[in-house]
Amino acid sequence: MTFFDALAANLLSPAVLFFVLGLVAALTKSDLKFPEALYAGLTIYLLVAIGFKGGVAINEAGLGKVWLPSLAAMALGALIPLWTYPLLRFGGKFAAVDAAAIAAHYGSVSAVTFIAATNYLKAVDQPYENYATAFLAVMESPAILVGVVLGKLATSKRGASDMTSLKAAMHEALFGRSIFLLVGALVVGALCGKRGMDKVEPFFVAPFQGVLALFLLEMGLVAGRRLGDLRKVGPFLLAFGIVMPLLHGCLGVWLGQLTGLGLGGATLLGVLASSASYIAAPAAIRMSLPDANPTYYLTASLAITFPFNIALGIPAYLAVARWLYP
Amino acid sequence: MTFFDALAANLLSPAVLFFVLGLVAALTKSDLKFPEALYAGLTIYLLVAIGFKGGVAINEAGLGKVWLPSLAAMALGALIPLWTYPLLRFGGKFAAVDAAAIAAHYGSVSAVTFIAATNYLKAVDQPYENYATAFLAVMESPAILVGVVLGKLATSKRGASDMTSLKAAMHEALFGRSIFLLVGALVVGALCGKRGMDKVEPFFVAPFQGVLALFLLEMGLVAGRRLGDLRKVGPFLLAFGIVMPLLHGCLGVWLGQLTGLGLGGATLLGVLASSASYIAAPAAIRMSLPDANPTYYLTASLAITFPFNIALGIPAYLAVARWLYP
Amino acid sequence: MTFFDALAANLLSPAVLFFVLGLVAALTKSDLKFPEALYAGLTIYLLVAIGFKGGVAINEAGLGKVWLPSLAAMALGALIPLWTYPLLRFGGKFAAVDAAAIAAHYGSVSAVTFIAATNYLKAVDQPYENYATAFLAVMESPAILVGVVLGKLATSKRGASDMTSLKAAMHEALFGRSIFLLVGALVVGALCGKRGMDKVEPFFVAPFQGVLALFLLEMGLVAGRRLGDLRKVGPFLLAFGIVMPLLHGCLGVWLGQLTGLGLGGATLLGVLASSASYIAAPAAIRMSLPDANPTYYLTASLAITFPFNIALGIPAYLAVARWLYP
Amino acid sequence: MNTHPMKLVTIVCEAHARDAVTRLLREVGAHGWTLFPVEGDGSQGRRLADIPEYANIQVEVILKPEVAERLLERLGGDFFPRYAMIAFESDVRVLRAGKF
Amino acid sequence: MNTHPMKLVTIVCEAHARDAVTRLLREVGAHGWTLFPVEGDGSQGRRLADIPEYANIQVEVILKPEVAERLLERLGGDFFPRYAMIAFESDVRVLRAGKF
Amino acid sequence: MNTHPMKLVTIVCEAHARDAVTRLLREVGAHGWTLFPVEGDGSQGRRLADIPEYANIQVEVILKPEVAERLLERLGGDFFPRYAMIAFESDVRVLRAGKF
Ligand SMILES: Nc1ncnc2c1ncn2[C@@H]1O[C@H](COP(=O)(O)O)[C@@H](O)[C@H]1O
Ligand SMILES: Nc1ncnc2c1ncn2[C@@H]1O[C@H](COP(=O)(O)O)[C@@H](O)[C@H]1O
Ligand SMILES: Nc1ncnc2c1ncn2[C@@H]1O[C@H](COP(=O)(O)O)[C@@H](O)[C@H]1O
Ligand code: NA
Ligand code: NA
Ligand code: NA
Repeated sequence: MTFFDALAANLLSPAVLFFVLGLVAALTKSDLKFPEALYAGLTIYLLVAIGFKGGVAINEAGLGKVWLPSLAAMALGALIPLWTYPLLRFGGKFAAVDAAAIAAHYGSVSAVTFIAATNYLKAVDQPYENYATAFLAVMESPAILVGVVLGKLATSKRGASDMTSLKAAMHEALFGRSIFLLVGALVVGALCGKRGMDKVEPFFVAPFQGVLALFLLEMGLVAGRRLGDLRKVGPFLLAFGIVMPLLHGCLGVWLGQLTGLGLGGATLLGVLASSASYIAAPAAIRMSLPDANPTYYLTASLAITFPFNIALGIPAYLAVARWLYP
Repeated sequence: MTFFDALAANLLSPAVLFFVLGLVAALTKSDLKFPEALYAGLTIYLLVAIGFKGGVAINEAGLGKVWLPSLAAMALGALIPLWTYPLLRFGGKFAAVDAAAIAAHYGSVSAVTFIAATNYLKAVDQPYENYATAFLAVMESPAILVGVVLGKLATSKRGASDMTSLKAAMHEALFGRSIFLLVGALVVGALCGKRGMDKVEPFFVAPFQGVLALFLLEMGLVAGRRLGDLRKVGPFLLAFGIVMPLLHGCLGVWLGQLTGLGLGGATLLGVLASSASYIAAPAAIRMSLPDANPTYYLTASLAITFPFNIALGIPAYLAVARWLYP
Repeated sequence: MTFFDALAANLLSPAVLFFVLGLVAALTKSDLKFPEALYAGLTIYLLVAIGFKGGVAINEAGLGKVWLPSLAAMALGALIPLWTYPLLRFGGKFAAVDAAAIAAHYGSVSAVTFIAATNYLKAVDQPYENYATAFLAVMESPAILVGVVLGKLATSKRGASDMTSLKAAMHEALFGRSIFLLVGALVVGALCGKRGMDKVEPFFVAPFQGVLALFLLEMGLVAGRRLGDLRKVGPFLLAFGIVMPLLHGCLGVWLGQLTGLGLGGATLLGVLASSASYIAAPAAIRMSLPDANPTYYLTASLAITFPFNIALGIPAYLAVARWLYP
Repeated sequence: MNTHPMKLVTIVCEAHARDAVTRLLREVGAHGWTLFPVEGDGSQGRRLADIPEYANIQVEVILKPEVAERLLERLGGDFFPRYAMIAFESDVRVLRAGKF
Repeated sequence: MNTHPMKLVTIVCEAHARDAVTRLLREVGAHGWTLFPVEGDGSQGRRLADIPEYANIQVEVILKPEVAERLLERLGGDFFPRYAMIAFESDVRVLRAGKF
Repeated sequence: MNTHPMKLVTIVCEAHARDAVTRLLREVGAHGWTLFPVEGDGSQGRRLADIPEYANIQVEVILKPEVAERLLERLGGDFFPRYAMIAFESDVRVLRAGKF
């Protein structure tokens, strides 16, 4: 399969087409809207399903195989802000607090992008390590903490209130809704193993791809509403939101190979590295770096990097992995 | 299978029985209630599923087969108000604006009735053209526009504000939530084809009938709450709400045969012609003919024609088709 | 399989582990929350599915087999308050109105506990009579009425307003949301029979265990928020909430054997007898015995008996049944 | 625009009281009401908006002053002892006084 | 704290009127609004909050007194004949008057 | 019926501020609060009620006048610079003054 076949397979998949449909709905100002409870229900389902499946996979593979690439994933997440911050600060001329906030978002990860990537790998019959969900779980928080610390150091009016807001960010990053569900379901899956999976498979596995397609329709709506802000963020951030994911994606794939992952697992680590958070990171940053401008970090992660990865990035990282692996 | 067997098969199906249960809940004033988000979730699911399935069917059958009956369906929808309006105006002595509003509802269609009919055909093993969803998609809007124009002409205080409200009705009829979802999913399905269907089948196809049963429970509740208004609408509208669907149903079946549809497809076209809108049309009419009394059009379409079709109409149109087809 | 194997099978099932995860979320004050519409949607699904399945089973088994154990179940529910009331009143030194309220909760039943038990029986390959759902349906109300009458007699300021509140409790107990759905779906299932089941099986049966697991996550959250009240209720109620279920469980199993149920059905009758209501009973009691303190009855049924049964009680009643049956 | 002084009575209470409250409103002579699903915290603890049966509602009703008086009377007498509830009154000016 | 007197206009209406109402708010010069999904009962019958298309909403908007006057004028003239709706005004004191 | 004058403070803000606001209410001495999920439009753009993390809330709290003063003080000083938010105060009369 050539890269263009792989790309076409992605662009013509129900998941991506429903995402585009959502974008269209937002751009044509249709009154289509998912109620909050439906959004919450879909999110809970997707996180629990992916977490549970990952846990069962860990149970079967054994922790021995999982710990090294997990550690690498965590390190990568924590390090990404260290070069994106100066790039934004001095290359992009962003205020320190904005640079730190954006850096935190790009070090952290997007669960939906990861889920869409597993979906894609399944569609092109590329096997992957199911326990890769563990990398998703450990990569969400570290970059947020690093980003917050960078932002605090830069604004440098440290004090008591600063420590509380750092603690709040830490609590949000470690115990927030999404990370809790993901890690919790992972542990439940690891405890249940295959026997538990047999019971819940018709709910958590069989309809998964369809639910994801429906959810991406909603995410298209959400991302589409941000497209209007593209004009406000300037060309630097636009380029940043496409080039950095590509670089981080390659870095992630390479690190995956280095730590012994197969072709599929390395692709997923690339996807994680390249993706930017738009749920967990904004929540934590809003609380601990309130002076950072949400238009920058939300538009970059939600309206640039997220659609780019869904449509083009994912097949690209797979192509990179295929090229790297003998 | 005789007509009475077919009728019994319908009346004892989970879908119809749950609809009746909803009616009972409304009549006994049980505190059973579906939250708005659940209603919205079920609607989104049903419209996307039926649209996607229809799109895949178009992809497989080719547009060549679909365009002629679709055009016929559109024409039928647009024409129905032209005879229902004078009938209501002069036969039923309704005010011009009320007659126009009711005519718009009966020219337009009810997606839930259509879905229940496909369900019924499957239950009695009657094959049908899956691309019939395209007729549903094109029949929703034309009658609404015709009805609004009729109402405006009749009230004849034309002017600038009139044009805006006509434009608002048009926008509502063409870009409203339900038509957008249906047409959007149809296009997505047509682009994906069979390969896309394979991925999402366990979510969009397998559980469909069960979801429909649950949704009809809610629709029974909604229709049941309107039953109290039956006294207010008078015997003419009561008869209208049963006789006209029967006539339109026969007309639709006959037109289906004329334009080359099979027995199942013709039945579905009959169902569409006979059904009356209670979501898209009320929304558009409320905005562009605000003087029309909702008690008339909602009670007729929701509390008379909808239950009649669900219980008796659908098997009747199939019987008509069986009688027409050699 | 020994009792300890059976216990382990329960404790390591997805359903119980997700329940524990919910408890953990509540105790660690995670911001995880199920929106009300999601809770309502899950409840409607579970009640309709279990009711429908039970109705189909009645259709197949015939009423002849069902009526005797159903009558026994009803009687047991009505009688339980007659000994729990004096025990709480004089043993536990509770105020009359509180004793009556708690007694009503323990005579009534918890649908979720019942559903979890059927789930468990399936997991350990223990067949059971599917029509046992009928016992669930008839056991919900009687104890509530007995409890309310006990409370009214004790407070003895009888009068007109008393009769209205008794009537309100009766209406709530007989036509409340949950009982209506359960009985309604039971009737629908009994009318449809096997043929109806075939159509909706992929929605109402296949994903059931997974949906239950997700729902128990939410119930863990709800129960967990009440754990803080354990300190307020005193050691007597704590012991009551564990010992009485065990006694009632044995009584239920024995009564099941007496009325001709198989091992599985008797276990389920035990589960019903042992379980305490936390939805229907609180609603009715709040209206008709408003002076009763919710902290007592809610904490006992929701934070003590419910988790106890989910984790330990269910396997224990099965063990009792295995010991009783030759 | 011509506006007319009326009273707005606001009631926040547990969802269990819903039917009793709306019945009372009809009894004292209200011509309508508006109801909000809410979350709350108060002397009887936190009320999250997750289980419908354990939830909280707010009811707002516009009334003529003398009817508002009667409503508050009844709330204070019959309802406060039974339900977790607060109630308060404020002054508003409505369009179309005839409706209320 | 320095507070500034403003008018709070509250509109309760059928959900169909939503776009028309928010457009009107912008036209008369409001800088923002807050919208609640509500249930209601009134002269045009009960409005449950289940089907979005048949539902009820409440819109609250804070305005300078002269803008509030203009809004009520328009509501009474153009909207009351068309939609199931009530509207009322009350006095509030805001922080940061510049926002409104 | 005996009613007692109190202040009703209303805060509309982004959902992210939720915990900070309820903590502040406790600190200044409120005995309860009521929270509404809302949609809104304002200087910081439209807030739809779809993603919980990007949503809007309204919090209403009844307070003694001096406590209300303290609350507004804190809101204006610490919160307005950090969060998308408006706040206003009005006069109400409550039943059972002891609760507030
Ligand atoms: N001071 C207050 N301000 C606003 N709402 C309150 C206040 N106190 C109580 N409430 C509301 O009234 C409900 C019942 O109050 P309580 O009976 O004190 O638990 C609470 O759940 C809150 O929604
Ligand atoms: N007296 C009232 N107090 C509070 N809300 C009202 C009142 N009358 C009407 N409403 C609200 O306004 C909506 C429309 O009123 P109506 O046009 O009378 O049906 C109702 O659904 C209620 O939500
Ligand atoms: N003039 C206004 N009237 C009513 N609500 C407003 C007004 N301005 C802002 N709001 C509410 O306050 C929130 C935050 O306002 P802002 O910081 O201006 O975006 C908005 O999302 C609205 O819900
Ligand atoms: Na990343
Ligand atoms: Na029609
Ligand atoms: Na019991």
